[in-house]
Amino acid sequence: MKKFLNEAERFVPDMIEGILAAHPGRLASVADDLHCLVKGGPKTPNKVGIASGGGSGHLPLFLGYIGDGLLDGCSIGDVFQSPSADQMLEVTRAIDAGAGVLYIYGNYGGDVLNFDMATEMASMEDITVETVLGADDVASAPKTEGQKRRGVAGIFYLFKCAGALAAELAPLAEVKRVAEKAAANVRTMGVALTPCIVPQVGKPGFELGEGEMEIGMGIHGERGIRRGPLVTADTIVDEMLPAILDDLPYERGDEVSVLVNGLGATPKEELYILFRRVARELQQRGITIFNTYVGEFATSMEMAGASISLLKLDDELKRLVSRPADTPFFSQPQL
Amino acid sequence: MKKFLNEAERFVPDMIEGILAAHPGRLASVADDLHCLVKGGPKTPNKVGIASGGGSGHLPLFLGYIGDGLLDGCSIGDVFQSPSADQMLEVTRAIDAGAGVLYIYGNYGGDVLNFDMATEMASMEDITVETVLGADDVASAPKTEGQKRRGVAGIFYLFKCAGALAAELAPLAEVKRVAEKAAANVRTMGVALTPCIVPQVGKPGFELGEGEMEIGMGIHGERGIRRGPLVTADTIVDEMLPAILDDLPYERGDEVSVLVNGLGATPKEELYILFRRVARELQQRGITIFNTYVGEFATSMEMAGASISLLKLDDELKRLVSRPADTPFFSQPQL
Amino acid sequence: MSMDVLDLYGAAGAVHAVRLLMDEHRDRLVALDQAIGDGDLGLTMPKAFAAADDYAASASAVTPGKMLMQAGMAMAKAAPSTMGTLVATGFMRGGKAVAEAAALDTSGLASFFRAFTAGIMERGKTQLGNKTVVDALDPAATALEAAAARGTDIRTALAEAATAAEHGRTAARQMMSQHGKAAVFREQTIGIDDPGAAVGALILQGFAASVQT
Amino acid sequence: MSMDVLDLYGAAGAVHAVRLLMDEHRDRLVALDQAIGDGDLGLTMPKAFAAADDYAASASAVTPGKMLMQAGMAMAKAAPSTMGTLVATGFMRGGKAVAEAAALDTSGLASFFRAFTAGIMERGKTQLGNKTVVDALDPAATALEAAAARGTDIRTALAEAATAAEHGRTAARQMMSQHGKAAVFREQTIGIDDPGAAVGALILQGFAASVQT
Ligand SMILES: Nc1ncnc2c1ncn2[C@@H]1O[C@H](COP(=O)(O)OP(=O)(O)O)[C@@H](O)[C@H]1O
Ligand SMILES: Nc1ncnc2c1ncn2[C@@H]1O[C@H](COP(=O)(O)OP(=O)(O)O)[C@@H](O)[C@H]1O
Ligand SMILES: [Mg+2]
Ligand SMILES: [Mg+2]
Ligand SMILES: [Mg+2]
Ligand SMILES: [Mg+2]
Repeated sequence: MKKFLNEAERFVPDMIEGILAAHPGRLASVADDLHCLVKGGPKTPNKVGIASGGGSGHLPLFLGYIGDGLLDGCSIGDVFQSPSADQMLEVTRAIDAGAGVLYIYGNYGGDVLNFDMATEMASMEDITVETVLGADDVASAPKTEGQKRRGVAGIFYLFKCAGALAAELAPLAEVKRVAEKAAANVRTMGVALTPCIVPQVGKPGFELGEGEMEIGMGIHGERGIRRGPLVTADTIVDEMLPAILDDLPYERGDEVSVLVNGLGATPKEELYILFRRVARELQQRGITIFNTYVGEFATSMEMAGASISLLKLDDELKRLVSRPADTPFFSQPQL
Repeated sequence: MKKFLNEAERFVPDMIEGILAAHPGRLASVADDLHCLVKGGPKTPNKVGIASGGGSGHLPLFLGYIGDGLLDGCSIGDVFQSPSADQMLEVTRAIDAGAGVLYIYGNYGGDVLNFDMATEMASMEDITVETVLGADDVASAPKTEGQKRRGVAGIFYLFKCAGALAAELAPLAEVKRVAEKAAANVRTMGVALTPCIVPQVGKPGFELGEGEMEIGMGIHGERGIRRGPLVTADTIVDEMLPAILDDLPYERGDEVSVLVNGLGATPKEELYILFRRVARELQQRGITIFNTYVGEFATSMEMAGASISLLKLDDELKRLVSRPADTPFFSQPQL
Repeated sequence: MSMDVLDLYGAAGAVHAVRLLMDEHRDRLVALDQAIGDGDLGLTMPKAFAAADDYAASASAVTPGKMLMQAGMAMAKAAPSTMGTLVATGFMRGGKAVAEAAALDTSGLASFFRAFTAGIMERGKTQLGNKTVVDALDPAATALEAAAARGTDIRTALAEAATAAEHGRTAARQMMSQHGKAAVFREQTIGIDDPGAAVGALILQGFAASVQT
Repeated sequence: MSMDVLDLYGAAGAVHAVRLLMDEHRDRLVALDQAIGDGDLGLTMPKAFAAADDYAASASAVTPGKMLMQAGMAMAKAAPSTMGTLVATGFMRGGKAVAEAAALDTSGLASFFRAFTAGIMERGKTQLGNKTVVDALDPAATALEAAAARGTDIRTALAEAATAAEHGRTAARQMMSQHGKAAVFREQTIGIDDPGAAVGALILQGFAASVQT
């Protein structure tokens, strides 16, 4: 395990302390708990608060999206572990500005349990909470069992669209509606080349042979749909992209935003090599690319691999994707 | 070699094609050469053009910094190889808007030869070219042989300061002066945990044992100052930071900008764990942090490792660091 | 203290009795959970019930229901694992259902455990027969409802409920796991104990033990 | 064509002669460069001189100096390696120094090779004695200057210069590399041929050969 860390037990708190130290004023922890993070500065009255959260080890997920035009707060668990309902509640309290709170998080059992629990606890305090789940990973369950699908990098688009609308002081129902619309229109598929190591475990959660890849693997190493020899970048895209396109389906004449996400160790050079093929294939199929994000948006620490997400746009989503956003980990001017 | 690529020979062109496809209008290649890249759109009359360049494999170096408030053009070689003087000349021609061109690049033999050659060729065409070298790596040569030092991640600050001033239409001599001032005030030190693989070579350029690290290693794997067992993040910072601080030296009362750079495979979590210690140590020494960048600014493909850079600020550099910038790889609002 | 009802003090005693059982069965729960999961149950349940017990011992709540509800909040905070959250939900929902009662008779306990079980089913999005804690809890709630209909005292009723939970636990052995870490083993889980069902049985055992004199 | 001067056509012939030598010595240059570097010299030098020769063969320049200067630009474009850029610089600087001369006599050739050598020293930021191409070129330039002072014809002068370059090349064997990839081997380079010096000797050998009839 070659990591920069002190004790394995201190991986998460040391990381969060580092983040707070690097971005003073922009992020703050609440309830004296490093796992409860909110945007710095005063709340905007009547703005819907947007909270996310989940296990650590996925930066910039989740707390990296706290900032202007995206999230208001996050609760952060240990590596790959849900934070507690109590921590979610603390964040909920801290970000509620009278207009209610929207939870947007990935569809994982532990997270769902705890966020539901936090919703119940918040309702006891008369805070209205709504929930939209990210469940964009087409490899994680068949389309007929969409409610079983895991949330991966495509959740960025839920944050982006809901965050942009919330910044305009839209009411909770509207913010929830666009988050649901983004969720309904985004699909992702990933491929892993190497495992990663949870610091407290100290060894990889699974093995991938020297020349092997696994298509469809989840961001915690969940089993994918096919393991096989590593093939060329173009061939990989040619396997992944149709699975995404057929699922929604995305069709000739559609306009999309594309996100090519690195899982951690994969350099940007390679992400762009993958994107090159994505762009060509989409063009051939008559699908227009409105804009493209290439980089690390949802990682698994030092896992090598990538995912491709498409968001099908209508005028409303296009406008929201285009709005500026600014956090310590992500900054975008008006497109 | 676990990389997303097609043929090794196509690594660089495929990557550049991907980048151009992902950011249409923002970047363009000139002279029908993918290795010659400039900012999209019309030139700003009388703006000093800023060019950089060097080998591929260091994204976002170099071409990732082409955009508003940073660079106007870059020539890009094969992986870890200098582009040709001719390619530099093409970029120089394309970005000259009548106010001359400033070359800012890292101090590597091949790059120096070719940029000097390009300067000579440009002067034959009556384009005034000035040069400022990035040579911030304190591990690469003793202070007394500063002209031998290699340029690493700290070169970002040269781009940032010169780019911000050029955007204000300052004359070439002024833009050069602030680039030199930034160069004089920045120091970097790196540490590597794993090697990386040049695609056309197909195997690592050097070996690092399972529990080993190398402090001071260069971004092409150049020998560092000490190889030894991997120690804790805090201990690593405690070795690297004093070497940086003593070199300038940075002293009580100084104000700095800090850049913690990932070499490629190292996740952001770990970079923040390193930064946490940097922040504490600087505070203890009475050195104030004005702002902090944490992320990938100068990489070596999938090398695991990190570097720490400090820029000592005066009012002028602080103002220039704070100015907005926007490229496909780096975006910052006014600080 | 009458054994005809569980008052505030009695409810705190029940929580304490469950805590003692969880401590006692720590290694067994680790082993059960290791067989088809990650083994954390032996750590999270003692932690959860320690928090509930510490809260109950110092509770300023005015009814047993409100105390049990707050004890659930304390558990949720202390042990945010799957089972920690589910059991916490059970206490919160159960306590809320009987929040106004000054003391719990058999019918009050039936309401408590029915809401407890229903809360877990809702939170866990699960049904009977999926090899979970619910398969131990549901028979216990049913037994308490039957006992209440018969007008049985709480001591006998809780003893019957504990037996029903234990039967539920053993019946669950033949089921196939559908949720959580165990679900990936599917058929291989048939014939193996469900660790969550064991926790369910221990909860009832603790309540029953607390009213024996 | 007179052998007393190198006119445009003669200069093109000289470049062509060097090209043939580089092709002929390809494997030797690979081997020499592999010993203390990366072995690319056997690929880059034929490539560089092919580009120069192709340019020279079709040159529209009016003087040999201007042609040699442009040939240098063509080399730089074709072979952006260390040596490619250095030799290209040599041709550009040398050509520029004699740009106005309609033809090069011994003194013109001396000026050409002096500027050629000085240009490389400036570009490479190096001195005599650092085991580089310069250690072959400088003695050749000096020999041409001496020959010019004596009023020697270009055929004899270039033959003497080629011999001087060859002596320089062998003398460089005892030096220690200070630049580029070889520099990391330091002491270990003593006693080993410098591949760049071999290139320098071949350039002079080609020029000399081109004026022998
Ligand atoms: N969705 C669910 N609904 C009800 N009970 C569940 C559910 N998922 C898991 N369980 C119960 O939780 C037990 C495992 O608890 P725990 O060890 O805390 O979970 P994990 O370690 O997998 O997060 C299982 O034995 C089962 O009884
Ligand atoms: N700074 C320098 N100045 C002059 N000559 C140099 C310099 N650096 C290297 N050389 C010459 O270049 C030769 C190596 O050329 P080449 O193989 O193209 O370099 P590399 O492969 O190291 O980039 C050396 O043998 C030496 O003669
Ligand atoms: Mg990374
Ligand atoms: Mg990376
Ligand atoms: Mg478990
Ligand atoms: Mg070489």
